[in-house]
Parts: sequence; structure tokens; C-alpha cells
Amino acid sequence: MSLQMELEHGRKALIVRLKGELDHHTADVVKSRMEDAIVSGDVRNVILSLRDLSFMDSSGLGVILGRYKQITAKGGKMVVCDVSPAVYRLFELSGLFKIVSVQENEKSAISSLEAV
Amino acid sequence: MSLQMELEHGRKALIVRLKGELDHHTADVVKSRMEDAIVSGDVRNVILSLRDLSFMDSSGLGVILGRYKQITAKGGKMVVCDVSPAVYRLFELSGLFKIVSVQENEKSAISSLEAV
Amino acid sequence: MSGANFMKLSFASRSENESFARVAVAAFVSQLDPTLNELTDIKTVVSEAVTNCIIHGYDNDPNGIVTIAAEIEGDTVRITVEDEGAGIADLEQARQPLYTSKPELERSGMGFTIMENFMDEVDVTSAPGAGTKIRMVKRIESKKALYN
Amino acid sequence: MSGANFMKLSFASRSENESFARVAVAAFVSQLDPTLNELTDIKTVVSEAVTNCIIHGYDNDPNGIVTIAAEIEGDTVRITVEDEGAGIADLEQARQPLYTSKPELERSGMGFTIMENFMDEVDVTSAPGAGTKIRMVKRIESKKALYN
Ligand SMILES: Nc1ncnc2c1ncn2[C@@H]1O[C@H](COP(=O)(O)OP(=O)(O)O)[C@@H](O)[C@H]1O
Ligand SMILES: Nc1ncnc2c1ncn2[C@@H]1O[C@H](COP(=O)(O)OP(=O)(O)O)[C@@H](O)[C@H]1O
Repeated sequence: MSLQMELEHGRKALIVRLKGELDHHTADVVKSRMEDAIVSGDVRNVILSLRDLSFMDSSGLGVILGRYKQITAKGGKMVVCDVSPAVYRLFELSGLFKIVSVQENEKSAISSLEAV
Repeated sequence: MSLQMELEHGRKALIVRLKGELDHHTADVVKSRMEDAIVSGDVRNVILSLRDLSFMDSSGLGVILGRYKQITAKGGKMVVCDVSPAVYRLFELSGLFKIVSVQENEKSAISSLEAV
Repeated sequence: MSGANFMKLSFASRSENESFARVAVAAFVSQLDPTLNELTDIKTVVSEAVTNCIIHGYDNDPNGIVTIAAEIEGDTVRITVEDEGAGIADLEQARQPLYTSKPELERSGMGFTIMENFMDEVDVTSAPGAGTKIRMVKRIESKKALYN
Repeated sequence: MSGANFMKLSFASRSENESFARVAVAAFVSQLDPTLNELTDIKTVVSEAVTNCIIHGYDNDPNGIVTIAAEIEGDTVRITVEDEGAGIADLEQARQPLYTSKPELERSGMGFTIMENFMDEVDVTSAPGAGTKIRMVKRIESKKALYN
């Protein structure tokens, strides 16, 4: 597979790390695994780490926005971190960076959740 | 370009290091640069390092055999070193490893020239 | 080089081919010695256009055919991506940022906007039932810089 | 997956497309999750066959067209590489290890031998003036191992 996922249930948040290529083909598995984890687990917030993501297109924007809506509907927050310049550009174009909090790395993502 | 070449005039031999992909398209420049160096310079032997070669096909066999013939016609020797398993397999199939000396690395290639 | 270099690629409308399509086009374009950013732009727009053929053109039916043509002339690459699927009734609406006809599939509606932002020219020909053809043009800067 | 996945690729007979061709086929085949060795085998045979179309089929004329088709069915990949060039008069001689009709170009005469050794099946159709078509088949082991 061209996308690998790692899910870690942290104290403050579910940490999801994506590795590889996030496109329409691989978005499905990201959607269903995150959806399941958020619905079934005791998840308050989500941190999505894109550090090892080598490619993303607008299908990635869709799946991120979808999970953002899901977690905010539960009263939680979503933070995206380790965003490459290419992905950041997509965030800017779509206005996603205006609604989803973007942090430099996992550490600052966790602190940003604690600060509130 | 998908192939880079480094030529170093050593005491015992001209050391040629190839990096990238050696195919029909890139074989031309390898041929002409090595040919020129062997003809014009005071070159007795040739060491061809394939350590950073990521791809080679039968066009590579052709250009190596061509330079082997050129240097042996001048009474010199040719040693190939840092050969990947994939390239070694091509050497075996073609019988090239029976006529061209294959050494593990540049150091042993140089020693093998001194030994004689 | 005499004249333009070209390639034409057709494949089944399966989502597993999205990655293949963008790698193939990127490998072709890399003859122009593009920067990494330019290559990412090209991969992204190909991914957008091909995904649209599969999802919207063929409604996820794997039996359709997606066709890509690419041409390199000087420092310019021309890419067309084409399907013989559903077509688009209202092109102006379709090209609006954030517009999508399939919000239930979590589409972002950003495909066309990305193509327009990442390429120098984007031109769409489409009609309901007659498929969709996207023509895109990009000048590769790195090569230009070399010749200055 | 329903049925076979396929792709078809045509391009100008220019040597700069050799690298593009093998990357494209490798990207397509990587859906089968091949080992690195298997991928190298595939790249190598595509490189051999495409190079032959360019050098021998079209005598280095960049105006010819090389066509590759690839099909994945189960754990098997079928690849054809084809030109509409000179063709081969004596196929048996052509397939001999070390035989080349162009020793002046430093050809090694190992192209066919490599294809036969790296693929499970190799089948050549050719006639003088009518072009050459190579059909190759390889079963990808990694996938097989997975299903055992
Ligand atoms: N190849 C196509 N065939 C049919 N309709 C298309 C095609 N490409 C785009 N469209 C239409 O244009 C709309 C906008 O496309 P786009 O900006 O890529 O957003 P998205 O793919 O996220 O929906 C799509 O929702 C669809 O209705
Ligand atoms: N596509 C082709 N068109 C015409 N002749 C070909 C083609 N492929 C191979 N041949 C003939 O078969 C011979 C052997 O091919 P091969 O084993 O690949 O060796 P090489 O390419 O090094 O000559 C070639 O020298 C050529 O005469």
C-alpha cells in the first residue's frame, strides 16, 4: 500500500500519523480508520501528523475536513502538524488553515490543546 | 541528467565513478568521456566504480566492454568495483565477469592493480 | 531535439491507477529538469484530473478508460486528461472553488481551483454524456533559468 | 478488484524516453507489491525492449512510435512492447546470446537473453518491414507468498 497509518491514543488526543501518499485511493482507509477510532474510542481531540506524508491532493483536504467536522461535532478539536509547504499551499487555497489549527510538530500540537 | 560522472586521474589508474542510471541514452556520454580520457591522458588502467549506479541494462554492458577493449589494446587493465547484485547478474549472464576483473571497492581495486 | 516529445497513456478507471498516472507524467516531465516544486505541482494536477475522471466521469465504475497525453516543446509541457464519461452540464459552476456535486463522498470541491492555481493555463471541454477533456499548460522555470 | 487492470502507453522513439518508459511500467506493476528485485527485473526488460525499438526498429529516428501495453491479472503481469519499424528477418539468430546486428554501436547482444532470463515467458512476433512485438509475462512472487 502507498499509505501507512499509525494511531496512538494519547491522554489529550488521538494522534494519527500518516506516511506515504494521501489521494482519493488511499483516503478511504484514512476515513474509515479515523472514523472508527473517533466513534468507538474515548477520543476528545485529534492530532494529525503529516510529517511523513510525501504527497497529498484535494482528496486529502476532503478527508481532513470530514474528520474535523466529526470531532468538532463531539465538542473536540483537531490539530494538524508537520505540514509540508506543498500541503500548506493546499490548506491556504482551500481556506482550511482558517478553521483547522496548524501546529509545527506533535509537541506543540499537544501543548496547544493543553493551553485551552 | 539521469547520469553523473566523476573522473579522477589516480597514480595507478583513471578512476571513473558513475552515479544514476546507465542505459542507452546515457551510455553515449560515458563512452565519449571515457574514450577521450583514455586516449588523451596518460592512462594505464581504468577503475570503474558503480557504487552509486541505481540502474543498468545491457547498454551498460556494451559501453563497459568497449572501454575494456580500448584499455587492454593499450596494454592496460580494467577493474570494475562496487557492483550491485543486479549488475553482477548482468555480468554473469553476459560472461563479462570472466574477462573484466571485479573488485569489492575502490581500495581493493587499486591494490589488485598494484599486486600485478 | 527535433520537434516535440510526446506520450499518450490510457488506463482503466480504477483508483489504484491515480498514483501510477501521476508518477508516469512526472517521469515524462522530468526530462525538462523541473524543480521539486514544479514536479509536485504537476503530480497534484494530474491526480486531481484523473481522480475527477474516475469519480465524476465514470461514477467509480472501473470499466471506463482515462487517457492522458503529454507533450514537451521547449520549456513548456502540455497535458490533457480525458474521460468518455458523464460530462459536465454547468462548467462555470463546476469550476467554482469549493463546489462539488458529491459532498457525500467528502469531496472538497478544490480540484479545478488547484489545477488553475498550479498550471499556467487550464481549459475544459465537456458536455453531458460526451465526456470531459482538460487541457493544461505549464512552463517549467528551471529550464528557462538555464537559458537566460 | 473485478477483472484485469491495464494500461497502454505510446511515446516518441527518443532515447530520453527509455527512462520514462521503465519508470512508468514499474509504477504500474508496483500495485502487485513486487520485491525490489522483481521491480528491477521489470525495469530492465522494459529498458531492453524499448531500446531495441528505438535503435533497431527505428534506426534511431526519433519520429517512430513505441507502444507498451501492460495488464495485471491476479499475481501475473503481461507486458508487450511494440514498434512499427524495420522488423527482424532471422528471429532465431536475433535471440542468440551476444548476437547483435549493430556491433559498431557497442551493443552487447544481450537484450533478448536478459528478457528471457528475467521474465517467465517471452514471445516475439516480427517480420521485415512490419515491426516487432515482444510479449512478456511474469508472475510476481511476493503477492503469491502472501496468499500461501
Ligand atoms: N471528469 C469529470 N466528469 C464529470 N464531472 C466532473 C469531472 N471533473 C469535474 N467534474 C464536476 O466538477 C465538480 C468540481 O470538480 P472539482 O473542483 O475537482 O471538485 P471535486 O472533485 O472535489 O468535486 C465536480 O464535483 C463534478 O461535478
Ligand atoms: N525491435 C527490434 N527491431 C528490429 N530488430 C530488432 C529489434 N529488437 C531486436 N532486434 C534485432 O535483434 C538483435 C539482438 O537484440 P538484442 O539481444 O537486444 O541485442 P542488441 O540490442 O544488443 O543488439 C539486434 O541486434 C537486432 O538485430
